[in-house]
Order: sequence, then structure tokens, then C-alpha cells
Amino acid sequence: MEHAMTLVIFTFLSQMAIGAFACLFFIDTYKEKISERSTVISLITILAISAVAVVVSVFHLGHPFAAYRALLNFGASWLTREIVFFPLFMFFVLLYTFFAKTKAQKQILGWTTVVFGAVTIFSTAMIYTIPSVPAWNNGTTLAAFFLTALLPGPILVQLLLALLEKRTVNFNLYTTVVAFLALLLNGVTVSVLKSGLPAAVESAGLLTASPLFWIKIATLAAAFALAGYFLLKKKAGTVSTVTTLFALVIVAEFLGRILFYSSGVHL
Amino acid sequence: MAKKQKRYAFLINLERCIGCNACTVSCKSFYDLHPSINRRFVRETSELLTGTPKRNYISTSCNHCDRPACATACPTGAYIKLDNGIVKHNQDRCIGCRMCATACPYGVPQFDPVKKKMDKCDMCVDRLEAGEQPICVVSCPLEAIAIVDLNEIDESQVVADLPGFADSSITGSSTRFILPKGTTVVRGGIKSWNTL
Amino acid sequence: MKKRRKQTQSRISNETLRTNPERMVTKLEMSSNEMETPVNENELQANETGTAAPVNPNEEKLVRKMALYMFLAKFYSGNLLKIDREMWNRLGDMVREEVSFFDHEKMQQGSRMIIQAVNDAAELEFDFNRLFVGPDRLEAAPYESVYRGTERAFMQAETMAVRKFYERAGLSLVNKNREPDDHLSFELEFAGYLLEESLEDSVYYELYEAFLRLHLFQWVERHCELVREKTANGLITGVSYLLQGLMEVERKQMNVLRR
Amino acid sequence: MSKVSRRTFLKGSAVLGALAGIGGTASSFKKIKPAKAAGKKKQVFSSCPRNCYDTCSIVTTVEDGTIKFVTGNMNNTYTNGRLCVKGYTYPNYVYSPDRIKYPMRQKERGSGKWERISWDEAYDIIAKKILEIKKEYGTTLPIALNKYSGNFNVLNNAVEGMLSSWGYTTRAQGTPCWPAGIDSQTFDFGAAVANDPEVMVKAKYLIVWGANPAWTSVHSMSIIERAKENGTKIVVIDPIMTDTASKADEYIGIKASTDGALALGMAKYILDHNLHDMEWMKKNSIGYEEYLNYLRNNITVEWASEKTGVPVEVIERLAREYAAAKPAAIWLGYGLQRHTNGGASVRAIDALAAMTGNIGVAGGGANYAQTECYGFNYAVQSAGTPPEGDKAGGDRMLNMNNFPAQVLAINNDPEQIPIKMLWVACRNPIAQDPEASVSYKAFESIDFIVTADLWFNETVKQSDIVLPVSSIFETWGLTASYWHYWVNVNEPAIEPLYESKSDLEIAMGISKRLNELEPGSCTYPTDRSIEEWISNELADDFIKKFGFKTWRDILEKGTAKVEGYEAAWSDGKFRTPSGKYEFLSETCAANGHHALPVYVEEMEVPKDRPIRLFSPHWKYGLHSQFQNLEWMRSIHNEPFVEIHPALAKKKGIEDGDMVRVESEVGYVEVKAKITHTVPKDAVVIYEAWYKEQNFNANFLLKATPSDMGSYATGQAGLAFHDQFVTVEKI
Repeated sequence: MEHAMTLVIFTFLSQMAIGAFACLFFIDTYKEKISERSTVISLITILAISAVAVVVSVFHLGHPFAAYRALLNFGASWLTREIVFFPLFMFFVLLYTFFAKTKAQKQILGWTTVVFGAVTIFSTAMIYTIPSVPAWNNGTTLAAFFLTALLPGPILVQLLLALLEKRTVNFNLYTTVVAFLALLLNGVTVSVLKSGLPAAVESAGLLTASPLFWIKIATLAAAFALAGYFLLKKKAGTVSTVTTLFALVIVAEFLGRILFYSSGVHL
Repeated sequence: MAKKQKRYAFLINLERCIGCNACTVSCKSFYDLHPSINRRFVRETSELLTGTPKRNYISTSCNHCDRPACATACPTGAYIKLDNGIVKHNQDRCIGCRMCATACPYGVPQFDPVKKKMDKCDMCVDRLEAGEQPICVVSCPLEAIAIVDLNEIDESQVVADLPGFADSSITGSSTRFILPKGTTVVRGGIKSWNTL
Repeated sequence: MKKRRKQTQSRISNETLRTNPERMVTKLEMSSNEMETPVNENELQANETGTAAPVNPNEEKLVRKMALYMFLAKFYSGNLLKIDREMWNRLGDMVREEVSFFDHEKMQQGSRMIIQAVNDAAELEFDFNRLFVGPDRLEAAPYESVYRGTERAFMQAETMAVRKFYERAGLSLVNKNREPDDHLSFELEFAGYLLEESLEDSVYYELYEAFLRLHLFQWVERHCELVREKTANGLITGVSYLLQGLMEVERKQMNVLRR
Repeated sequence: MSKVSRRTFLKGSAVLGALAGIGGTASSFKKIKPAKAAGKKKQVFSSCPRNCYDTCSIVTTVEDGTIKFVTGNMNNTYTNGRLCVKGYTYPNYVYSPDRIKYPMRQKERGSGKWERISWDEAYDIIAKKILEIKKEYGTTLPIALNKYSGNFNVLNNAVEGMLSSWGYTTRAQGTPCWPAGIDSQTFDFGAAVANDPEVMVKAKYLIVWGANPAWTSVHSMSIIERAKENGTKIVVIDPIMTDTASKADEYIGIKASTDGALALGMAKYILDHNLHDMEWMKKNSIGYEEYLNYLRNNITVEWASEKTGVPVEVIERLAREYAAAKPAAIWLGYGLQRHTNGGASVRAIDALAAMTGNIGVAGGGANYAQTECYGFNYAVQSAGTPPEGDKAGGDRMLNMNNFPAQVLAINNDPEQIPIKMLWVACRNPIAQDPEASVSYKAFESIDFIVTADLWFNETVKQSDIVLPVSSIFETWGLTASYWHYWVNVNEPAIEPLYESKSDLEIAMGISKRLNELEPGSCTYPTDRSIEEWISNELADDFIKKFGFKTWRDILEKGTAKVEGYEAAWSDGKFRTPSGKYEFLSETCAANGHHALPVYVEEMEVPKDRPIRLFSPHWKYGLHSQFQNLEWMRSIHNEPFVEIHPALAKKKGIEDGDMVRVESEVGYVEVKAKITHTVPKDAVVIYEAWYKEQNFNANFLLKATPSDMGSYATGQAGLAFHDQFVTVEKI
């Protein structure tokens, strides 16, 4: 479990950071004007989260100081690709933070960063899309990993802006939709697993038997309800509602990731 | 004409295997492995493999697959598929990330808690090159393990799949099995049964 | 002083030892011609009248460490089991004297416990045997391989690595192959020997640091903690603090963190 | 820094000065030439001395004085260059941290307060105790020996010799394993002599009856596999679908303890259909008419079917096939005779083989065991003769299979000379004997207990002195099998670890001390080297038989085979009183049994404990050996009880549940393993000693004697498989 925990933390934090960057980039470049101070602080937060993710990930190696050797199999290994793309993502976040001044620069650097982030998430998902663990060997892995970017990521940005700018950007429609998709994915995953190989069926059993699974469903449902409520009320929400929302999705996605590893029954 | 390249593979004779684990222990001893590391695994397989219930075992090690999942998963390229069919793990390169263990459908690579690296069977490649048989082959008291050339054997006499053994087509497992023969079972009715 | 620091900081990596034993061996051969026991009484007496050179604090530290290594080695060899209370009192005072030099809490705690616990000397042998000797399964086996390779067997790779190290320093156990080379008392005695030799040849200091890093640091502290889990005997507990403290002092000096 | 000032420094250390005076100044190290450090590699022949059919000849690879690997000796065609799983663990066995390292004395039995003593002290304490007993009782009869099969190296018989050289003593006599069958074969043939097992390949038909060589004799199993591939039909008769049965062409799941009925039923069919070998019987046997009349008058196939649960048509077919195949072999295992009617069953099966003329035929036989190959001088044993003046006039024999109860009876009876001292060697009686609670009481009633062993175990725990014994790799040895016809030599591979000594060295050490204390008090020779003892063991005619010039010639191949046993009894010279095969044995009758191999009713199943318990041998251990080793534990470390799905269902037990198995004398709590391979009315727990687990199949065993054994082995055997239990889910 200790070993898997480092992977849980890495994948969760890295995906959240990628999602947060994408969100910040879109707001910054295409939607609303945010103060440079807020942008930089948010970007540094994203970098910090990414750095923590990297440090934690190294600890799951038997030989952390030989981690550089993990770059040697780019041609075949999705793990190598992940290890190449995530630092590239971080590097471009850094460039974006300090060197993107004009809108054109922001667009070029921002899009590059988003692409590297997306490729990172894709690579991570592909590491686990393997026949030896039937529960992972389908599209739900990719969907789950992208949802971790798309749900807690933007809400993190929303929270940061709420704290820094003392105003709440209205994400309610987006959050409601994505939370609904996240809820839906649970149902899809369970039904996919149940119709799969015996090991996948066993995974489905482990999943639904776990109290963590139901806590995850409950927190997602609460997030959906909260965002939906403000959507109907046409209100942006306060710092405390955004904080609540963030707490809910963090718990949901983190538990989801723990479950992902703990219910992955090997052939 | 050049001689065709050999494709080495393990051939396990289930009719002979008695599940004794002599292969596991002799290998552990010969290679001075950490006690938690087994390069061979002996498992019970279905009692009903041949119809009537009886004790059946499979002894497997690394299956030296045609499309090794370990090699694809490994970020350091520590696994190489040699021309002779053997999948060799280069421990000097290994960083102990354990992705190979996750990716292998057979759970073959194991984490050595002292070396903090992965460990697996290399079919005693050094011995093979020196013209000797692997340790498990020469140790098995029932001579149930053999090394064969997949180019030479009659595939109709062997199988690649068994209950309790992951689908060989996923990674192209090279291990082949000779199935056990059926045993005629006579079990008398026992009268005292109903009074238990 | 400066020169010494430079020497103490030079490191021999495991790699060097493995790949270049000849170099080490030649150096060792040039430096030591005859075998001496760490304490050679005849020589001591012969030099009784010799005047001491100005005391170099760094070398004083070496000698004091050496004294502690020898005390601990004797303890683990079982030689101190049969001594009487009075002797324990004297030893305890002497150990305290050596320890006071280091200003390290754990070591001082250890020496205090040894002095206070002389009453435990009566049960010392039984507890000592239960933990380290047998005949029942050892509760805190004092063998490196037990900590590094689980409780597999002696004389496997871990024990042989220690043997190789002794051999590189030109030593071999008198009881070779009758007792595992990686018994704590041998390893401690060896560390003490290297320290003594280093007074004359800095190569031995390099070996000493390498031995600590590659062997003693790898298991001794875990052993000490296990000992304290398994016994309430004050003497043994005191020794375990003393030993662990010594390791911590060494780590600090060599700047090696415990993993 | 000059040498002078350096030494002054050293002197300045009070601790170093003080320490120098304690325990000597000698260093644990010596200086070596670094160039010489590289280890030398060599291979020596060893021999596995365990209580096992296979008694393998081993090649041990030694590097720099330590064992690296063991494998089978190719020169021995039975061992065939391969070992069993237990044999491959030997490097782990020798270097286990759990080995006893030094002679030690326990302050109070069971207290765990051990003090290390020197060998001299140990010898002194023991010798003084012996002399004290001798002085008080005028005899050494209060000294008892409990030794058996932990090590069958012939030199270990020095323990018996050692006790004899003190005087007349009390002995645990007999054997738990095979005595009923040995008696049967002695009544029938005059001795137990089996065909060379390597000739089994010549059989056209092979019945493995109550044996599981796949677990207990893997090299024989290999021969059986070869026979099968040659076209031999393999039939296994056993209540359990063993691994051997799983490899057979046909498996007969017989009701336990009814093997005699099956043999008689088959014989009846053979007689009725005139398939028997009248010529052989007339020429080679006595009592065949009486036997055939017994079959005619008392046996029907239907009755046999009723008894055994084997359908009539199967019995008939088996009988037909067995009688028609020439030659046809039967391997009688030790399992089938561990019953209250076990000896009778073996006689019935012997008779079946004899009536079909399968005796004295290569590839035939009623093969149970052989005691022929023990062609040693037993010099180590006979070297000990009681000194003058022991008033007892003879040893006092107790039944090994009921030793604790008999010790208690003696010590509670003021009329008898009590047992004051016990010597335990090659054995762990507290763990391995039935009714452990009685063992504890018996031990309590004895003043002074010495145990010589390699391992700390329950018996050592209850001892006053423990002596560390060397492993096979640390001393000389000679072994012979009770199954195949090879003699193996065991050359020391390494130096003895710690302060361990062989039983023979201990015998000489004590003798020396006794004679120092009181000259003439012990007759055991102390002036011979171990190699001299070895040379004394191999008799001259034995050496000649192999064409050797000296005994050392055996070291060339490590092993030598006694030829001439392809077909035991082919000379027709049976060792019975009549010189013939005895269907009708007066000796048997004189020993309280039937003269004819008639059916003896099996033990009745108690109503309150209706489930039979089998506790056969375990594949990863041999009694209390091997399963405790780290390497074995990495493969398997969890005892289990095998239960048929039908019984499990009835009791609400699922695979992996913990269950309580309880007998009249004790209980164990153990994990259930559901399998179709055991009978519905029985459970199976394999006997083994697991390290640090409060589990032992023997907790459940009652010391119920088997019918025979006292004639040839001195004492009746144990009905290990007539044990009855209840099983409940916890």
C-alpha cells in the first residue's frame, strides 16, 4: 500500500496540476483579465504541486538516485514517455509564467504546455491500460485520469482566484457538467468491469464492496448538487462554497485513485 | 543455408510434475536468491483438469514471451528479448520501479527487498551458452522440465494454456505444457457417510 | 589537523574496492608487515617510559573510539558475561570516562545505564544468551546477514561481503568458516583494528569509513533498537544505547544519514 | 606520528587496559596474504542420512570453505543426479541461524535461562551424574536412551555404544514407522527383502499399495514414471488420492484399513478362475492348501467389495489383470500397516503375490523394505560393552511408541529402579510422539536430561543440558537405504560450525572424562580418529564385494551398489523356519496372531468421533525436519487440513476457514483446504514441525498400537491411521 500510495499521490497531483494550468491559461488568455500577481502566484502553486508530485514519484523507485535511467526506453515504454512529458509540461509552465508577455506568446507557450500536459495524462493512462490488469485495460482509465485533470484542476484555480482576487469566477455550469460526467463514469466503469474477464469482475466486486467507493460517489454527488444549486440560482458562490466544492472533489478523486490501485486485480 | 535461429522455451510435463518445488529451491540455492524471491512458481491447478478429480500442478518461471510486457513497461530498457527467445533482465540498469511486475500477466518479476531491484529467471542463459541445461531442468527429480526449440517441436502435442495460467496470446508466452493423462478413479460408496 | 580532516573526508566507494582491490592490497601490504593484536602488552611495557607526543585532539578521539569499539566487541563476544560486580563497576566508570569526551546524549545515557544496572549482571548471561546466542531462536541475532537478507542463512552473499572486506584489509577470522564473519563482535573488533592501524596509515582510515558505511551503518542501529524491544536488562540496554550513540556520532562526522 | 607516541596513546586508554585482561588478548583475526584470499572451489560426496527410502548420494560444492550448492550424485543410478526438494535446502539447513551453537545448561527446565558451558564442563557434569547414579543404584539402569531416526548415518549408532559402555541402561526400543509390516514379511519370507527398486521398470503391472512415493520417494516415482512410459499399468490403492495416485492409470479409493479384504477378494477370484501359480506354491511354500481352503470357505468377492467399498467388477478386473501380467509387482507402503490390523493386511497382500508366482521375479515381488544393505560392522555400537560389575545383567527395554507412559509407570512404582537420567539423540520425542501431555509428565519425573541436537525444539526446551551436533556436512558418515541397494559415503565438506560435534565424538569425549574421574568406568574407545571408525565399519568382505582394495576406494564415486537383488528370493531360500514361503506360519501363531493370512476386523469407528484422521508424511518435511527452514517457509508455511467438499458442506466449512480438529487426546486449530482428493469420511493433516507455530498433527494422536511389530523389531508399531476426530468450524 505504501508503494502504491506514492503512485496515487503522483498521478493525482500531476493530473490536477495539468488541469489547473489549462484552466488558468484559458481564463487568462481568452476570457477574463486576471491580475498578473494572481496569475503568477497561481502558476507557482501549480509548479509547486507538480514538483511535489515528482518528488513523491521518485520514492517509489528502489533506486531513486538512478531515476534518470527511466528516460532510456522512450521508444517502447509509456512510463518513459510520461517521465519525459511531465517535466516538459513543467518547463513550459515555467516559461509561460515568466516569459509570456504578449497574447501571442501566451497562446504559443500556453498551447504547447497544454499539449504536453495532455500527452502526459495520456501516457500515464497508457501505462495502466495493460492486459495483465483487465480492470484497467479499457477506456475508463483514460477517462478517469482526464477527469482528474478536468474536475479538481479548474476548481483549484477557482479557489486560488477567489482567495487572491477576492472574487469568484463563475464555473458552475462547467463544474456541474464535469461532476455529472465523473458520476456517470463510475457507473460506466462498474458495468464495463462486470462484463469483462473474471479478474475484472473481481475488481468490480472489490470496488463496490469498498466503503471508499460509496464515499467517493457521495462526495461527487454533493459536488454536483452544490454546483448545480448555484447554477440554478445563477450565483457565483462565495470563497467558502468554492472551498467546500474543492474539498469535495479532492476527496472524491483522491479516493477514486486509491480505489483504482487497490481494486486492480492482476490476471 | 544458414541454420534457423533457435527459439528456446520451457516445456513442462504435467504428467510428470508432482508439485514438489525442487525446481524452486534448487534455483534459489544455485543463484543465492533472497528467500522471498522465487524464480520458479509451483501452483496447484484445477483438480478437474482431466475430468476425474486429482492433484495437478503447474511449474512455471518467466515465460520468455514473444511480446514481453515487461520490456514495454520498463522505462529503463532493462529487458531485452534475445534472438534465442530468452527475455533477459539487466539488473544493472534496473531502478526498481516495479512497472514490469504490474505489466507482466504472469506476475513474474519480483522485487528484491535487499537489492531494491527486480529479479527474474533468465533461463540460465549462461549455462545454456556453455552447453549445460538450466538448474531447474537438471534438478527436477521427475525430469518434468525441459528446454525445447519452438521451431522444432510438434505443437499439436503440447498446449500453451491452462486453467490458472494467464492467456498465452496476450504476450506470446513461449512456455508449453504436456497435459496430464486421465486417471480412472474408483471410489467406493461409504456406508457410514450418512451418519456423520 | 587540517591534513587529517582532508584524509578523513576522502571516501573509498564500494566501486573502488570492488574494481581495484590490487591497488588497495598493495597499499595495505606496504603499510603493515606483521600481525599485532590491537593491544600488545609487551610493547606497552617497552614503551612505558617513552614520553607522549603532544596530544592531537583528533587522534585522541580515534583512540577513545577505539576503546569503545573494543569494549563493545568484547561485550558481544561474550567475554564480559562472567566478570564480577566490582569489575563491572570499574569498567562502567572507564566507559563513562571515554564517553564523556563525545558529548552525545545517547552514549551518555548508555554509560549511565551500564553503571546503574550492575545489579542486572546476575541475569546478564541468561538475557544475553536469549538474545544473541541460543539455544532457542535468537531474539536479536547479532549477525549482519539477518538484518540484510532476512533470516535466511549465514555464509551467503551478505556474510561473504564482510569476509571479502576483512580480506582486503589483509585479515581473516581465526575461526573462519566455523563462525559467520558477520557477527557483531567481529565487525566491531575489525572497526577498532582499522582505527588503530589508521594512526599510522591513512589508508586504513579510508577503509574504516568504508566499512562503517557499507556494513555497520547498514544494520547496527536496527539491531540496537530490536535489542531494546526484546529485553529490559539494564546492562544490555545500556550497551545498546552506547553502540547506537557511537554509530550516530560516526554518522555525524562522516555526514551519512540513516535511511 | 611515531610508533612510540601511538602506543602511549593506547596505553592512555583505561578501558583498553582493563579489557586486555578479560577473556585473553588474542585477536579474533589473523593476518593473511591478501593474494591468497580468493576462495578455492571443490566438490565432495555427501550422503543424506534422513529416514527416507531414497537415501541420496549428494555432490556438495564448496567454495572458500562454505557450501554453495548441493545436487545429486550421477554415479548413483538411483539418485540419478537429482535430489528432492528437502535435499536442495541443505545449504539453508547447515547455515540456519537457528542452529544450536554451543553446549549449554539450562538453569531450570523450560525457563529459557541458558548458560553457555564449555565441552569440558559439559562432559564433566554428565560424567559425574553417571557416576553418581552408578554409585547410588549399583547399575546404570536409571539412565535411559531415547534415540531414533533423525540421522541414520551408521556412525550415529555410537550413541547406543556409548550408553552400553557405561553399563546396562534403559532403552526406547522399536520403531514407530513400519514394525507391523516388518513382522508380517518376517513371518512370510523370514525377512523383509525387496527387489531392487530400479528393476520396477521391468514390471508389466505395478500396484502401489498405501505408499506415496511422489512425496516420500521421488526417485522411485521417477522410476514409476519411466515404467509407465514403457507401458506398465500403474494402479494405486489408497484411501487418499495422493500425488502418486494422480499419476496412476487407475486409482482405487479403498476404505481405510480394509486392504487385507481386497487382497483376499482378489486372491479368491484368482483361485476361482484358476489363475494362480500352483507350481510355484508347491515348490516354494508351505501351508498353501490351508490358505486356499481359507479362501474357498471364508472369502467371497462380494464380501470383499462390501468391506472395501470397491465394486465387485473392479476387484475382479484387478485380480484378472494382476494375475495375467507377468511379471506384476506390488509395492506395499508403510501407510497400510499403520492400523490395528495392519500386519494382517500385509500378510494377505504377500500371499496374493506369492500365489501368483510373483516372488523371486525381477519386476515382481511384494516389495515392502529391505534390511539387507546394512552391511556394516556396527563397530561404533559394538565398541561399547558394559563394564564389569553392573548388577542389572541386561538392558531394560521400553516401547518407543509408548515411552512416556512406561517411564511414568516405572517412576511411580517404588519397586522398580527409577529412571533418573535421559539421553535424547536424533529425535524430538515431545513433538513427534503421540500424547505430548504424557511426554511432559514423563520428562518431569526424570532428574537429569541431556539432548544432543542441531535445533532448538520442544525436547531441548525440557532438557538440562543441550549439546550442539554437527550436520552431515561437517563429519564423516556412511549410509545405506532400507529400499535401494546403494551404500553412500559422506565426506566432511566443511569444518564443523561453532562448537558442534558428531554423536561419535561426544561418545568418545564422555568416555574420556569418565575414565579420568574413575578409571575403568567406561569402555568406549577414545583413541580412534573418525576415519578409523569409518574404516572399521566397512567389513573386509564388504570391501571385497565391491572390488575395493581399501575402504577409501568408495570415495572415488561416493557410492557403491550391492548387486544381486534384482529379484529377491529368486534362489528360493527363504529364511523362515521351514525354509519356504509360509502361507501358514507357526511363528506368527506363536506370537499371538493367526497362522494364516486371514482377515482381521478393522477398528470400529467411535460414534462420537466419526471422522477418520490421516496424518501422512508431508512433502516439504520429514517428521520435524526441513519444514522449519527459511527456504521451505518461502514456499509454504501454513499447515492445513484437507476436507472433502461434501463433508465441508455438511459442516458449513469453506475453503480457507479455520477449523478445530479434536481427538480424544487433544486438538489443533488449522486452516481448511477443500479438495476432492480425500475421502468423504476422513480428513488429512500432514505431519510436520512448523517453526514457531503451535501446531502439530501429533497433538491429536493416541498411542494405539498396531497388531504386529514386537517379533522382529521388539515392540508393536503405532496405528497412526486409526485415529478419529471431530471437525468443526471455529
